[in-house]
Amino acid sequence: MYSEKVMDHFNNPRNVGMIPDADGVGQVGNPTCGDIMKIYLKIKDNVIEDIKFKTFGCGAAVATSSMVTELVKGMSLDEAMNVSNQMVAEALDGLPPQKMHCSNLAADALHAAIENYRRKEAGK
Amino acid sequence: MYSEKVMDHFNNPRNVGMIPDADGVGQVGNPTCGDIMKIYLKIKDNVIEDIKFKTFGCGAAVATSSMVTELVKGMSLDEAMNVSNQMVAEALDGLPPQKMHCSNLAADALHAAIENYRRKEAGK
Amino acid sequence: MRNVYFDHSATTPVHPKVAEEMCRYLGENSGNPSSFHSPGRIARKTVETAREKVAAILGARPDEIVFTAGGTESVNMAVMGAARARRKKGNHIITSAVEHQASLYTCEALEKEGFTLTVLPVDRYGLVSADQVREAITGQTVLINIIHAQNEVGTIEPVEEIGALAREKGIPFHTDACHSVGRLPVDVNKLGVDLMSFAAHKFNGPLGAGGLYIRKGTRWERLMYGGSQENRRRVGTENVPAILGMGLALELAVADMEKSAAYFTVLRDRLVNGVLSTIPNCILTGHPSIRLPNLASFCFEFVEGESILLSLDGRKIAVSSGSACTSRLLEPSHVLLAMGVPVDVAQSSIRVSLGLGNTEEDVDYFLAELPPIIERLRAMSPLFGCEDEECSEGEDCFACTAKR
Amino acid sequence: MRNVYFDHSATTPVHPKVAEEMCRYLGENSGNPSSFHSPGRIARKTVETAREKVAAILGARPDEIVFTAGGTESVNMAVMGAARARRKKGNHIITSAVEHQASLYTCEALEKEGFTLTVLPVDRYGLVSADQVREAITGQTVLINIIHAQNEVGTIEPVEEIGALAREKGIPFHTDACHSVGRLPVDVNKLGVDLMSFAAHKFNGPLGAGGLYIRKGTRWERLMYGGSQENRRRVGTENVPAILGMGLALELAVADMEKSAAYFTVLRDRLVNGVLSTIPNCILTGHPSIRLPNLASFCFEFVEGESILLSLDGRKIAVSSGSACTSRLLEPSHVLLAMGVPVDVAQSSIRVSLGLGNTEEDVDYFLAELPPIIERLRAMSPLFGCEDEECSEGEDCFACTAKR
Ligand SMILES: Cc1ncc(COP(=O)(O)O)c(C=O)c1O
Ligand SMILES: Cc1ncc(COP(=O)(O)O)c(C=O)c1O
Repeated sequence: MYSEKVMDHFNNPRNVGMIPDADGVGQVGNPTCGDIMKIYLKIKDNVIEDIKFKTFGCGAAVATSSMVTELVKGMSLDEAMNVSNQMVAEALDGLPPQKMHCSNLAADALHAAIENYRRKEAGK
Repeated sequence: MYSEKVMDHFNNPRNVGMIPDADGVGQVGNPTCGDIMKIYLKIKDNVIEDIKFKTFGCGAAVATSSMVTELVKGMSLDEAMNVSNQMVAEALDGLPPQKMHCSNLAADALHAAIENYRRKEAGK
Repeated sequence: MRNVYFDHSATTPVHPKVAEEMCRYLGENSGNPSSFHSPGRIARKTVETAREKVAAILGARPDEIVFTAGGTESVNMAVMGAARARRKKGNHIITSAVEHQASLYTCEALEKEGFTLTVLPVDRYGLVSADQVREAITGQTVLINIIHAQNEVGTIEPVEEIGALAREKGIPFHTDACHSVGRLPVDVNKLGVDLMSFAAHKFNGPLGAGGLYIRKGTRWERLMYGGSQENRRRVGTENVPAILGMGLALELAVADMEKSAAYFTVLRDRLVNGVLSTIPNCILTGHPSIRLPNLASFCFEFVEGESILLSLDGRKIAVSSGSACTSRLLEPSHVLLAMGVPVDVAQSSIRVSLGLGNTEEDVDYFLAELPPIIERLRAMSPLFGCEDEECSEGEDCFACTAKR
Repeated sequence: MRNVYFDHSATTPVHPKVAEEMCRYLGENSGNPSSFHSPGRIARKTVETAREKVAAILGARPDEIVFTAGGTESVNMAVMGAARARRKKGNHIITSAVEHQASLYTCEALEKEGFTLTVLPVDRYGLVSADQVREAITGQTVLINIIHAQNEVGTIEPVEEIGALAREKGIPFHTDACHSVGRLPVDVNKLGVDLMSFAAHKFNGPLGAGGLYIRKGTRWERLMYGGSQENRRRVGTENVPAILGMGLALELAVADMEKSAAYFTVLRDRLVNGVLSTIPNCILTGHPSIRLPNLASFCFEFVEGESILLSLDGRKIAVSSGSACTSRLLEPSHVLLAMGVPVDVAQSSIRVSLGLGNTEEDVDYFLAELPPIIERLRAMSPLFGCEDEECSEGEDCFACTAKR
């Protein structure tokens, strides 16, 4: 069902946790839909210096969350905004079809966190 | 499917053949319905002295024909008229349900032969 | 590492004696039961012997047992066949909110054909009541369709009571007995059912063999057309080795039933007590006592079921999250929702189902492995314990708002 | 006494390698393919590997292959599913007079739902012509349903031509390929079919496994409801060992196809020539050359088929009289009648079908045993040679009036 990479990221998720004084926080999903992904960002000079995630969801949800954090760590915010759910899925050697649309939302959570950061910055 | 008795009568049918100068001949069925049974009788003093059959049909058709000849040989005509298809089937330890109504006509052939004899007698 | 199969409600290993018999048959005979020659007659005899066995065990007549390819086919045949055959008498079907998908979606399909459904609610244990059935009956009711032992939570429905009611009212009654046949004493007359579905692979028989009991005299319409097999009620060359296997498997299951029910009850209770006493925010779903001896189903709040399943699988423990054939994969179990379990809690369900070969050691291994898994997943969950003491997200933080 | 199985068209023995694989699987894994844990994933992989094999062999895409429980189910799904899905477009079905019961009765059932049937006649060899199909097409035609290799007489229908026509007209085309898949090269694109049915037990695979090819994009409605197996096209837990067996059996059959076709052709011709040259009043039915390599079907005038079958069985030779699943047991074959064989002659049919394990010695044994049997039964037949030279029965004596 799941690729080896998915299982690896599920079993050994990278960057799990939260950043207490995060510069940006993004969250997608809600408890009733089955998957919730929350991304915390630490930004320095428009670059993602640190990123952590918390996820409630299936194997795909955990793996995509983990993968997205690994992909974008060190990226500029603009670069990170270009990372799509599709790219995350590909980096994991694909996801089962029924998981593609529902549990592949980690990039959305990332984008929400970046927007949260930008809103806060703009509001400063 | 078939009982051992049916198979015995099918494999070793009693009284196969014809009686050239039969006193009565009875036949039921026709080539299009699948089973034809023909019974030849030799009658003496209202008793079945000899009986032979020819049958075109399935295992049940052959076995019931054989069985009826064995059952009625030596019987009076009145007794023989009381032998029913059901009794023939029972004497064979039963027949498969789908054969009960279609291939269990040997007693009918017998009765036809007796009637044929009686008609001839009456016409004499 | 131990290898623990705790998903016997999804499918069971074939009993070694059954596998042996089937393999022996495969090597020895290859007749079609419809053929009149010796190999055909051996095949026919094999099928009919199995039918007699199954019928005797279930309190039925052999000609009331139809062999099918599995539980789903039996249920479809039962529900569609009984409802459609009474189309002219009425168009109302009574069913429950805790049916297996096979019943649920078949009833929904019949709705599109013009039938109306009453889907009875259940209490928090998943129980339907006979009184509810009584109240739901109208002059148009042509079928009552209630599962016997619920497949996700193990609750046993009051089928006897409903059966008595159905007979009183003269309404045909189907029960999906896929999880009771082979595990509980099941007698079609005691239950008062007119139709009953079961599947061999749920009681250590083979895949590819199911059964449908149709009480003599029940008006019923078939689903498929072809040869004259199974009295034309289920056409197509019979799966002889599978039918042979089903007969033997049921015989073995029934011979051993009391002993194994007692055994599994002990194991299950040990497991349930172990889980509930070591893991906080965990609930046992289904009825606490009116339940299958071999099944326990839990919700572990704040973590999602599949992630528990995969983590246990990493420790070579096979369980299921809800039912194995959940069709709307990402939706929470309709059964748990019907029992009033909140949606987010329903997402966290795990079903543990015991069976042939399981031991106390398996249970203890499970009890040792589960807690750290739940802990690890909860630590990862945005729903569980906000780590930010000065969290400023307010309503947006599920962990802050979630009940602890 | 030799033991000769000459009824491979009814069902075949499972290839020893296939039986071995299935039994190995039975002992090793017991997962449900819908389960996410390791045993479930092994089961899933087993099913999908088989699907890829089968698809590749038939020139299809894996997602175009649906696993079923057998030929009858596939045919029912194909015919009902394709016709009903187009109900709004039209209500006309074209089929032939030489279909298997599964097609025949399914089409008749659809007639009761409001479809109209054109049942195409065949020539004396059992052949339908593409021209007839063309002429039968109306604006209402929603399905063409023509068997590939006829199961009683072995004639191979011009499916390629009909397929080309169907594609030209944009009408979905189903072929019942139960007797061609595994025996002849079959490629869904070369044949131009949109739906195709086949059954493992006809090519030394197990009972309980069938397949339905549904071309991508074909509008189609399912027959049963339940879980999400087979993309919801065929629900119910997959019969994993049987599917595994089907994949392997097809692979073995195809690897060996040319060689075994040549081998069976030689055996069959030896048999046909032997029968025709030693037994008078005997005809070979079906097309003399456009036919299955392994099947020969005869009519032995003046004797009835079942009695030949039983007599041969007494010599441990298994053949069939017509088809194994003749539903209207005592009616003569609709196939032979459609070919213009007189009713009484049709009653005398015997089908000999060769397969795995058959040898020249088997054929010679058959050729030695058959003539005395026919002779004995003819001597018993009231249709054959009236022994009364002065017979006075006239018209009443069938033997006198029958052509000799
Ligand atoms: C041409 C044809 N179609 C369909 C079937 C039905 O297959 P099954 O018996 O596997 O359901 C058969 C075999 O009996 C057949 O010969
Ligand atoms: C209650 C219930 N009914 C029906 C079924 C369907 O059985 P099968 O998968 O054998 O078609 C199952 C098993 O999945 C079940 O649990």
